[in-house]
Amino acid sequence: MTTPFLSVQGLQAAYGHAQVLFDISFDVAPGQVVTLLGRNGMGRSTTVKCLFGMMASKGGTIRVEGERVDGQRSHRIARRGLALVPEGRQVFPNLTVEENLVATARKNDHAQGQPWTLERVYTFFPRLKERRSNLGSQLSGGEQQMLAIGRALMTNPRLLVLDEATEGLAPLIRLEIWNALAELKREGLSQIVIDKNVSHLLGFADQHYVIEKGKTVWKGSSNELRAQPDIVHQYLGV
Amino acid sequence: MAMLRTEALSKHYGALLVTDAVSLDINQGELHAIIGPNGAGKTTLINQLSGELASDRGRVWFDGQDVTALPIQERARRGLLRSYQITSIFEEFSVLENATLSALGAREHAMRFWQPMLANARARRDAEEALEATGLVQRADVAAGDLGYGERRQLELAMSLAAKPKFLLLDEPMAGMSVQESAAVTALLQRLKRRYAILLVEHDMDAVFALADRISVLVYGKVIFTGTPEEVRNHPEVRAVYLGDEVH
Amino acid sequence: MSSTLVLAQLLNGLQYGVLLFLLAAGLTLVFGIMSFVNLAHGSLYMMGAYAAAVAYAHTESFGLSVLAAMLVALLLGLVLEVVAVSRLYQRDHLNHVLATFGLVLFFNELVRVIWGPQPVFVQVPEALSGTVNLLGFTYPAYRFLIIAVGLAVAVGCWLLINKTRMGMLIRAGSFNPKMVAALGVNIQLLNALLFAVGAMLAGLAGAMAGPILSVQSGMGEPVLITTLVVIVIGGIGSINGAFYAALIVGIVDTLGRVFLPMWLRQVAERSFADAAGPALASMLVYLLMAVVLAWRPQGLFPAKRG
Amino acid sequence: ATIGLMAPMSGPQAIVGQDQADGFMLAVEQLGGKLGGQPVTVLREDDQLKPEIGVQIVRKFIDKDKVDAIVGLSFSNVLMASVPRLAEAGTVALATNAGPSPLAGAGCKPNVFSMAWQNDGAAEAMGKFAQDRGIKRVYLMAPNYQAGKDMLAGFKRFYKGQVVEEAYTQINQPDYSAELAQLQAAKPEAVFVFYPGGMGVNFVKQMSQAGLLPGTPLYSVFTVDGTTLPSLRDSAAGTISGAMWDAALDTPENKKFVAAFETKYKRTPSEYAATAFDAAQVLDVALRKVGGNTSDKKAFAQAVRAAGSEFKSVRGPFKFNTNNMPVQNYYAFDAKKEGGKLVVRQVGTPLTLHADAYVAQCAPR
Amino acid sequence: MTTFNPTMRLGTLVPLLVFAALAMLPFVASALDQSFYVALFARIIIYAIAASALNLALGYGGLVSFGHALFLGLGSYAVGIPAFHEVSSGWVHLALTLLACGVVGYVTGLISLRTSGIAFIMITLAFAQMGYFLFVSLKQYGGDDGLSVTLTSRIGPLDLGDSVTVYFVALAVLAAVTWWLARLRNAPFGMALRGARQNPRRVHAVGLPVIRYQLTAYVISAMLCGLAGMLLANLNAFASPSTLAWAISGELIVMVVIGGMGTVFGPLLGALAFLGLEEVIKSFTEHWMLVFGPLILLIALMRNKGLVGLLQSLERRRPVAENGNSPVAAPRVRPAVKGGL
Ligand SMILES: Nc1ncnc2c1ncn2[C@@H]1O[C@H](COP(=O)(O)OP(=O)(O)OP(=O)(O)O)[C@@H](O)[C@H]1O
Ligand SMILES: Nc1ncnc2c1ncn2[C@@H]1O[C@H](COP(=O)(O)OP(=O)(O)OP(=O)(O)O)[C@@H](O)[C@H]1O
Ligand SMILES: [Mg+2]
Ligand SMILES: [Mg+2]
Repeated sequence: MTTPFLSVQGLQAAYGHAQVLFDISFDVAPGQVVTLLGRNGMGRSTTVKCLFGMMASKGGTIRVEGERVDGQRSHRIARRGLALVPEGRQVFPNLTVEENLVATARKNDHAQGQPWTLERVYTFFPRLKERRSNLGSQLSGGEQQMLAIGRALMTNPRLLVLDEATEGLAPLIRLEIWNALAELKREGLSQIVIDKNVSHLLGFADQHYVIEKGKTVWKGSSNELRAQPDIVHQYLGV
Repeated sequence: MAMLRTEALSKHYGALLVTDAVSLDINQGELHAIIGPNGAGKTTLINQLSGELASDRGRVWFDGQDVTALPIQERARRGLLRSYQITSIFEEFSVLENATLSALGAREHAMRFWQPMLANARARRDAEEALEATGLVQRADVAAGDLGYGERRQLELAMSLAAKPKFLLLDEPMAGMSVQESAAVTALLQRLKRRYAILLVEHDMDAVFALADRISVLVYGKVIFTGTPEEVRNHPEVRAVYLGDEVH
Repeated sequence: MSSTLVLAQLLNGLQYGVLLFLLAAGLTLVFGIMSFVNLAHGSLYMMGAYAAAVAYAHTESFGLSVLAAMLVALLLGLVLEVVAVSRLYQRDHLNHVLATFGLVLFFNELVRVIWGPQPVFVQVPEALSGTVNLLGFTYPAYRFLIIAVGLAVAVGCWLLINKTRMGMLIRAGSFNPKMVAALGVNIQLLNALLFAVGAMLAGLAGAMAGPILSVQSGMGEPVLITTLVVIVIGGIGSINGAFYAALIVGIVDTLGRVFLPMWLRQVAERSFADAAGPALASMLVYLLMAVVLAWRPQGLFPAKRG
Repeated sequence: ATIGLMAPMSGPQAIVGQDQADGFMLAVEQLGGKLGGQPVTVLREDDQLKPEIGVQIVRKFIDKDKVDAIVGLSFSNVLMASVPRLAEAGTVALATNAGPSPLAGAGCKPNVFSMAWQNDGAAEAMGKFAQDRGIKRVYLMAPNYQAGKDMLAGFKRFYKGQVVEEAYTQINQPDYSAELAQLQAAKPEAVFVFYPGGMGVNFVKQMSQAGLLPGTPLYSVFTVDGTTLPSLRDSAAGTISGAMWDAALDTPENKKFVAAFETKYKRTPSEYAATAFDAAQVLDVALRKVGGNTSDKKAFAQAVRAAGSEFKSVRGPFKFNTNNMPVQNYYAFDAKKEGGKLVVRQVGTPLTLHADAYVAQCAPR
Repeated sequence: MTTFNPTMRLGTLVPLLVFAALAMLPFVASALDQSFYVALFARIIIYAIAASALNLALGYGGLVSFGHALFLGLGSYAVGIPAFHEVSSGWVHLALTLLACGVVGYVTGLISLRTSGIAFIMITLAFAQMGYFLFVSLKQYGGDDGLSVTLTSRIGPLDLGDSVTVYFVALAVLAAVTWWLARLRNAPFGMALRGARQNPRRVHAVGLPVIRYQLTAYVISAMLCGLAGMLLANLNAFASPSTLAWAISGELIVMVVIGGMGTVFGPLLGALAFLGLEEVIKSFTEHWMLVFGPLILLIALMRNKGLVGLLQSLERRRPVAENGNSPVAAPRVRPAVKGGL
């Protein structure tokens, strides 16, 4: 097996004195789509924050293409090809839609597939094109989510991390997002997806990790997960 | 008699007509869902109903009275409460304090300068009931700012419930909740349903179809259809603009 | 009252406005885009003026002295940013006020220790020491240089904020720096650069003001307040707003100073007019601000962008 | 003996405090570190030009340090705020920078002296001087506060010609171009202003840059002096200042004082240094009179009053009036460019042994 | 509340000890024949009252008033002007103070509260500056030179002309204000006000008219600040326009922030630290600002919220979340301050 693009081992983290991550370990191979599953408050978003250096980890290692990145500053990590669609969208409220998209846009020679441009994002989300000169704060919830995804794609990433990927999106758009993510996967883009819609994730993700109280407690492929409904029930409550 | 009635409500931002002559009738004890594509104007409509946003045209009747001109706090006092799509809580306060302030504000004033708020037995009981209902009791003493994302959504709902409303405007209460928590909220709403009239905006179709008595479909400001879940599910235009083939 | 005198006073108002804008420009950058309240802007202005004075005395070249002032202020800005300011962006404005208030005290005393409490001497550049006759009034030629520099700065700042990606990124960063960084931008570096540019503009203003104003410890504070007034009237973060507001404040203040006491003398008793006229004139700018804000809380020309 | 010295040591007027402290210490040093034959401790305090801080310091001097006398006392506002406490305690106080009219008149106090001037004195001298020079049309300007109004009133008390305009400007106004345009339009024969400190630097610089100096003579008080000349330099050419002292004053005592000050501090002293220098000398004589014993505060105050006529002032003749204000000469000094250098010269003595206008209102005690 | 409780938090204990020490101070000072300290600390206590008043608007309500010196000044002149006209009744002074500050606070508050953020800071500054220029130009009342208060306030048997009397009156006022603010913090009004700072939209949605609460807080704050001004004029026997200068407003803010915004004891500790440090450093060097300035900067840079926050963090508390109920709890997140953003 080749070295994974991203490898997380024994990650620990805390808010102040309250430790919330105890032992998180997972790998993302190039081109692979990985999900982090779990109920609310189990530490998935915290893991993402550590990944992007937005929060200091207390222990464990994070490697991108074999090189340690934990402890590095956010922008350095991002420049290795990681892009984030954060929980709660966090679009820039004081920038217009178009400025949100171009402000952090970046070319990336290592990225697979067709490069992302303003035009391509607008074809992907026509709604954004209509609202291009509106401020981020003036968008509807769903439009903000589209903008957050578009903004991440504009950095031409090699690994896209989506926290609550389809939150607040209408079913039809949700479907389009799933199709788009599948398309991106075909182009070879690695992804980490966090979403409550397990049935859809089963459809296109390669590996699943279940996180419970700050620990990875289960890992397996979609088929393995389907074969073990008790896991789904025990940890995800479905 | 309709608990909440709107007549040709409209709102525009510049050239963009966000809600366009929306007329609704929601009865006592009914759970009425509004669905529609992103940016259709659902949140805007809720803002108009709650009084946060002044309408350009149209009227709103609540509980038999014309409330079109009343500000948000007046509507809240009459029992028209809302929750926010983007979580809006008091981060410095404990969970219990959040709920208690909400319980207090809706029914009384807060021009009291001496006794602690939590000593208000009535408000506190209402708050605790709401926390119970939303499953936040164990977290009552935690600062709201320390809550995880999903728990914040729960608190958002608890604050509306604590106010003992007659009518609830819920803007995507399940967004960001895991499947388990969503199911819990669905069950909760199921229980609340007959007690309050509820207007629910939600993209989680499982919840909407399980809960709604009637559904209105809002597309770019216009209500294109209102009907029972069954009718909506099979409406070809609704499928085309909103549902896709997700729901079979 | 002759009409030429009115015209002359309008010109005076304009020119005072441009001088105010020169100061407001750097403050708007830092305040409007980075959302950092920098009371020490006045101190950077003072340091610029002193640097220019020292450089002028040594090199006898006005151009070099301006350059020196800008350089000194730029470096000082960088140091301040790295040592203190960068740790404060994410805190609320009060902490900014507190920290920079401390810096103001420090710099005022520092200047006094180094150069003494006396105002220092700065001369007008030889080539511009003459006067220009306009409408029968003699104007110092140097003032026209101030106007030219002010206009150039206005154009430059407008381009920087509205037309460059740096402007966008910094605006985004003022709200959510973590997110900007997570998208691969070294926001710390950008912030430091912008803060330093703001400081440099303060230095430039100090160097330009040196020859006409008294260069001494504490010279920054009175102007700082007027400058804040300008920014708020104009609409925070809007460089156009700052420009128009500077001109408005300049003209209102100038005309008020001159004509208000005169007008009062015509409608009221002389002794009352003599007491109330100047008092009212000194309140005028604040009155203007209060009226503007009560009427338009976001200022006259708010930045379109949040 | 213990002396409390309070002056603005920080803020825009710090130079005034600095000069007072230096002038006082120079005298103490020349007296061998002693006053009235007693080793002296001088406690320096910065009032920041804030009345409230001033009162606190005065309290501290009186209650905690139990000083024998207080000198300095800052500007009129700080002095006036301190007067109630000073009167209550009876401690001798020598103001070296102010002599506000209430203190000269009905509000005079037996233990509070001005070693400097009654505030109007210099302006009265300029009014007299302008009158004597036969100037017909004068344009008056001052900042809009009490001292400014007093100065213009003082000028008008002795000037009988036409006052073209009496313009008041804002305190700490930086830019005067509008006022200068008005001034130019009025075409006066001369201008009289009172702009202390940085305001003076701004005003004189801008007037000079507008080409109005030296063409239109500028009469002024507390505007072009030892504190501002170093930063004005050539811009001051064409100004005439009224004062009870200037470094250019040609008396043997003064020559000695200026030389000593320049040697020690490497700068030219201002009138504030001179008054403080004199204050130390008065205290020296007075302390000697009471044999170093200041416990009888009334007696010590009387000794100070008497000492005023005995010591040798650097400003020429001096004595205290019944209201404890100085009776002294006021001179006119002229700044001109000669051979590429600015030269200040005494050009007249408009008022000799001048007593202020308020002394009659001071009830004799 | 004053009984010693071994589990009492440091953040509460230290201020209570400070109070106790302040109550003893005049006795000690007179025993040591150092009555000057009474006046010095009286001034500190008066500033602590003003800072506490500001804290109500600023710390609880998030209303960054850069113009509270206006009320300090109004209070001073409410003593000075009647005294000038030979009215020495303390009741008249008090009534005048409360009336003037109440009315001016109401009117300026009504206008100022239309704005928010920096605009609020600046418009309050504008009103204070107007007040400053007004009093400077009141020639009859001393103008720029200020006004000596020859007749100090007499309230019943108390004559505030005596510094020990002023001291104890001020201390009593401070204690009462502090106690009330401690109660208020968790009372419905305090909660609504603090809620409005964090999330005004939600307070509205909950059914409470935000502006009414903010305006009430602003007016009460103005009146309390006026009370401090009244005491100050008595202590100094002087009323001066310099009390209205913008720097004084700034210093009040600094005191509140140094002490710990929105905390109960913060203003007291802040006033003590600010004025006390100033005195101490000044006694070492004339260039005290060279030390004092960076010190303020350092305090601003410290992560924890002011001195109260520092005391709290000294306790190495258990890793439980702050439940916001303790009277000294400091806010933990960047608040959306009116005037803060
Ligand atoms: N800013 C914070 N301060 C303190 N505690 C926090 C903070 N954010 C999250 N937590 C706590 O950390 C734990 C993990 O939170 P995290 O956001 O990582 O969960 P999650 O798995 O993403 O769940 P969710 O579905 O709710 O987003 C939760 O128990 C939460 O209470
Ligand atoms: N202040 C504003 N200025 C301009 N346009 C606005 C403003 N607020 C909202 N809009 C626009 O109005 C439209 C309706 O927004 P609204 O938030 O009501 O949508 P929604 O139906 O709630 O969508 P979602 O399901 O995505 O939350 C959107 O296109 C949005 O961009
Ligand atoms: Mg999460
Ligand atoms: Mg919405």
